[in-house]
Amino acid sequence: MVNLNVSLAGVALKNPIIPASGTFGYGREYAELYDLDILGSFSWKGTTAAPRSGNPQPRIAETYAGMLNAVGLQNPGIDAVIAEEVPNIAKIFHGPVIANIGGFSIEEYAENCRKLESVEQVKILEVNISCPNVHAGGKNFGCDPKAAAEVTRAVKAATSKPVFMKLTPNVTDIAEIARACEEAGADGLCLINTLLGMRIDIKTRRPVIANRTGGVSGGAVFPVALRMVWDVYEAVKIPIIGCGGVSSAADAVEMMLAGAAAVEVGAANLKDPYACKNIIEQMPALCEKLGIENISDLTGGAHHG
Amino acid sequence: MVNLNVSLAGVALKNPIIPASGTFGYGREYAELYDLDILGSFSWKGTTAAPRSGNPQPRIAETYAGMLNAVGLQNPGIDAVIAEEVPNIAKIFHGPVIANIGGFSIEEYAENCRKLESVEQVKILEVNISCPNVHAGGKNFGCDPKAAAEVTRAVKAATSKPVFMKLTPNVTDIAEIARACEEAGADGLCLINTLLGMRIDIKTRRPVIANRTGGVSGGAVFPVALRMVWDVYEAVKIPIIGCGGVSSAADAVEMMLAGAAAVEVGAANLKDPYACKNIIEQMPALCEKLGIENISDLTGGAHHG
Amino acid sequence: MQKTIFTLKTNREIAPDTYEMVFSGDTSSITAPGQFANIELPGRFLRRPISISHWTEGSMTLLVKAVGVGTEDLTHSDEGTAFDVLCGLGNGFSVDLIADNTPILAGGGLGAAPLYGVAKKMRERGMTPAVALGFRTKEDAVYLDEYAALGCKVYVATEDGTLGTRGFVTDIIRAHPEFDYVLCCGPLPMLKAIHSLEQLKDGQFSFEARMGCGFGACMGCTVPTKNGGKRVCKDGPILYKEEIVW
Amino acid sequence: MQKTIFTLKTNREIAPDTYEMVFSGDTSSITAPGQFANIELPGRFLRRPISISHWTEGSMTLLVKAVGVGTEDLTHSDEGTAFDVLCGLGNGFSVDLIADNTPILAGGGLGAAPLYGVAKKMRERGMTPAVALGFRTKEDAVYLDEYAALGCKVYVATEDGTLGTRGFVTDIIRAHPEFDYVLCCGPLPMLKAIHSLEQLKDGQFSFEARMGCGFGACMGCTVPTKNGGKRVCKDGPILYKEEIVW
Repeated sequence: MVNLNVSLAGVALKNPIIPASGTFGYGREYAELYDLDILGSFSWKGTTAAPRSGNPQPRIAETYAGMLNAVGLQNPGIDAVIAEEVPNIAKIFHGPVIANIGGFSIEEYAENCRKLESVEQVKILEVNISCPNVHAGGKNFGCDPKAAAEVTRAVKAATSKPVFMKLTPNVTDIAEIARACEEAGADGLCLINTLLGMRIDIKTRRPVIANRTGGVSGGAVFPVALRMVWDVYEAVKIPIIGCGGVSSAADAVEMMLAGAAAVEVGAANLKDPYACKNIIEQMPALCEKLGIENISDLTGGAHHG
Repeated sequence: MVNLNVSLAGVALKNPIIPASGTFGYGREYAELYDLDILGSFSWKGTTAAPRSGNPQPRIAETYAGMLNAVGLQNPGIDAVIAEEVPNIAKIFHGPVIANIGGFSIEEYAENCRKLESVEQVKILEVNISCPNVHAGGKNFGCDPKAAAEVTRAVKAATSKPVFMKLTPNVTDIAEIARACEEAGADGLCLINTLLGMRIDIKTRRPVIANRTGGVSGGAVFPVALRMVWDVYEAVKIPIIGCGGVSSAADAVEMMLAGAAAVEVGAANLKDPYACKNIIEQMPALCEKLGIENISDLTGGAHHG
Repeated sequence: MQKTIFTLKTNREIAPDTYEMVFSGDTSSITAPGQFANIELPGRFLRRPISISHWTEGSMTLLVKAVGVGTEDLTHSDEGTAFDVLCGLGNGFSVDLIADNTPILAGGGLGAAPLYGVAKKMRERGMTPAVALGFRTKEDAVYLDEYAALGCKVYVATEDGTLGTRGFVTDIIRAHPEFDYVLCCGPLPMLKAIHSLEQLKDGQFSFEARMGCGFGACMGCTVPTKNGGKRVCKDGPILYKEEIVW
Repeated sequence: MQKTIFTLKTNREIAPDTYEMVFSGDTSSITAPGQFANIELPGRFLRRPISISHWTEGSMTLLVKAVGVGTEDLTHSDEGTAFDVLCGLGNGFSVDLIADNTPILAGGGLGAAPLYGVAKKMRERGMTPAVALGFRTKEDAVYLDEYAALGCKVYVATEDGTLGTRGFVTDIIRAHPEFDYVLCCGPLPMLKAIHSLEQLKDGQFSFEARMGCGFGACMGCTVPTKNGGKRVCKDGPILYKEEIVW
């Protein structure tokens, strides 16, 4: 009997499999397909202070073993989410919810987190710092250790919930950003966000995506995500949620061996809406085959020995 | 009748298709399979001052839509290449050769280029700055604009041949590195080198690659390479050789529309040794279908209009 | 929505690069004409959303034009090939809502496909569908015989006049002021032109978009409407005249 | 080397997870036993290098064990499936070089496969091959009947003693001091153990490595030897006793 329980900064998860933010909405669509209570958690769609209508069409393009997206943080805004989505989540999922938070200023990040303080189901705040800082010429918070640390400090001061900073892979040294977040008080990290990419339509000779660039996700990014999780695991002590191209139970195990305490599954949900369900159902057999009694023992397993 | 001619810093190529360094050796293996004179050029294996035996086994791993390699710059050294490979290249390829040069110090880069000054067939020097600087704690030259510029200046002072700096994608802002190289006198740029990645064997719980990390190549990296070529095209005036995951004639056209004057084909050669031959043979029909008379008109075509 | 396996039974080229593909499988998830199937293709990451033309209990017919790498793979598949399909996606056309109106079904190119499913539903209710079909040229015309056999009143327009009236479906609709309601599917310019016809009180418009998932999760296909952003895959593909913004 | 299409004719499980796969196709590029075929698999980037057991003008036989995702795909392929194959890769065993010696063919596990091709060549030259085959246990044993039918002198060892002598192929060789030359294929520890046997003047050792290309271009499989780095795919897979470094 394999024990799939894991813990993220004191939050107990029945298993390490978590649908990644932006691929699972607020759970409604998947709740029509399967019982969400099999999930360790789920990370809701990146939510900002004001409602956002997102980017113009097209927002999606295909790549080799992956996809590009430029949805542009479309979301109803934190107040509407608390008023309309949170009560519905209470009906469809009874485990710990990860609230993914976006922002365009340090104040906005803090305010969004403050508003979630009283929301019981939200057990972890996942702060997406792959957003442009409107007060710094649109420079991405996640590309600068100082800015990343500032956001971390501001958010920590605004909430009592565990704070996980979600890091962008589009940097020279992700371990440096990770250390800055840890020193600023982050309770954990989530990586990687999408790789910046683009496609061009050779007939129209224009970028396929209206926003020109988008984020690459899917299996294509898996080896890059794995390398970054490894590097960050070596650099910090706080728990890591591994994310990026995980498509199978074996991928999830590999991600944990690299240093992840839990694993987010993203684009795979879009290709197969049952991806997380399948991974969770296949995990016990795979663990037995690999001689694993407690899945949490896998975390960082490739570093020691 | 489609005109496939392109020019790289004054060097005329009969077509824009170039096998990428590290996937074509010094031409010997492919010369057994097809007439290399159909190629626009070829970029020989990264060559250093001293012979290098490279990394321990294993050096190769598979990824989704790509592969990891950590060959470790195995090469016979510049003197042996000039003595043994150059005369053989004269027999198997009569077009302009791109000499890919590695180095672990600024002096080594300069010296390697100096030694090639008198080698007639070598028309372009491709300087791989994704190497650790032994005089700077192994920090990668290509990750620091100052170091990249220093190498560029040193190499330019040592040769009269056009110098193309080959950039690593593992940076926060590749355009900044590109500008630094241009200001230091580079005649052109080649991008991208491989994305840093890794894989772990879930049975042995150890990294698959003995070197732990390796470079990801193949279709998986194509959208990232395309985005970086676009960004660099916007940042500099010098010609760009686009490289990264190109596997078809359509991919090559897409890379040129993003800003590439010529295109290197890498991992695709390893999967199909005839990849470059097929792309070159399919290119005229594709260009006609797209209404292209001069393929060089494609360069940067997605930026204007 | 249902995730299920469909097997390609017959694959017939009915116009240049245009194929009528009949699949056998469980169609119980299809509840209305105008819904679509999202088909997984070997070696491609994204599924390909294809509008369902018509269906029976055990079979589903799609009209597919090879316009890109994915649809080329699909249309060149051998009979007997099994596909992983998300079926019965989207809201589909509502036949109930046309009751008190004089409707015309207006299709451009392969827009003829889902409207055929609408026509079948209308016949089952004893209505005689009027159908306006527009094509670039005569050889692109599809399903004319099928609509006729169903007992529809069919008007045809081609841009080059090689078949029916020279012009567009909008010309046909304008020529028949009695039509005050439209159910349409086709290229965006055609939908826009139809939307601007003053004789139409209301109508149902089928939209296309690049989709990430096809079942409403990724927001990849959201378009603005007067009632806020709507997901073409889940809130659509059918949008209603009064809510559409161009 | 030749890039060509091979079609799976028969696929037979001859031991747990171990399949004898017979392909039809142009084998003209195969020049020696011990060469390998590099097989492209749908949805996998890297080809899978598989040692050729034996071949005729129009057919090639491989023994394949399902040990990873690629070999699982391959061994579960249906008869009639076509594969893109780079064939006739590597140097292969040299039967000429054994002329003046008393050779033994030593195989561990599926190492029995390429040595069967060697045995066939030796028989063609009127020699009677002596073959030592080692397996983990009885049920893993393959090709014993085939070697016997060929008229070979076959010695078998199993680690658990369920078949033949309990132990390893090295025990068999030691028990027969007359053997002064070896052609061997099997896991690295076995090759290493054989290499250390003093009774052997010389020998040919077949190596494995993770390969990028399989035809000598990428240097992915280079191993150090006394004569410098050698590419297992192109300079090997057969290395000679005196050049090998462990």
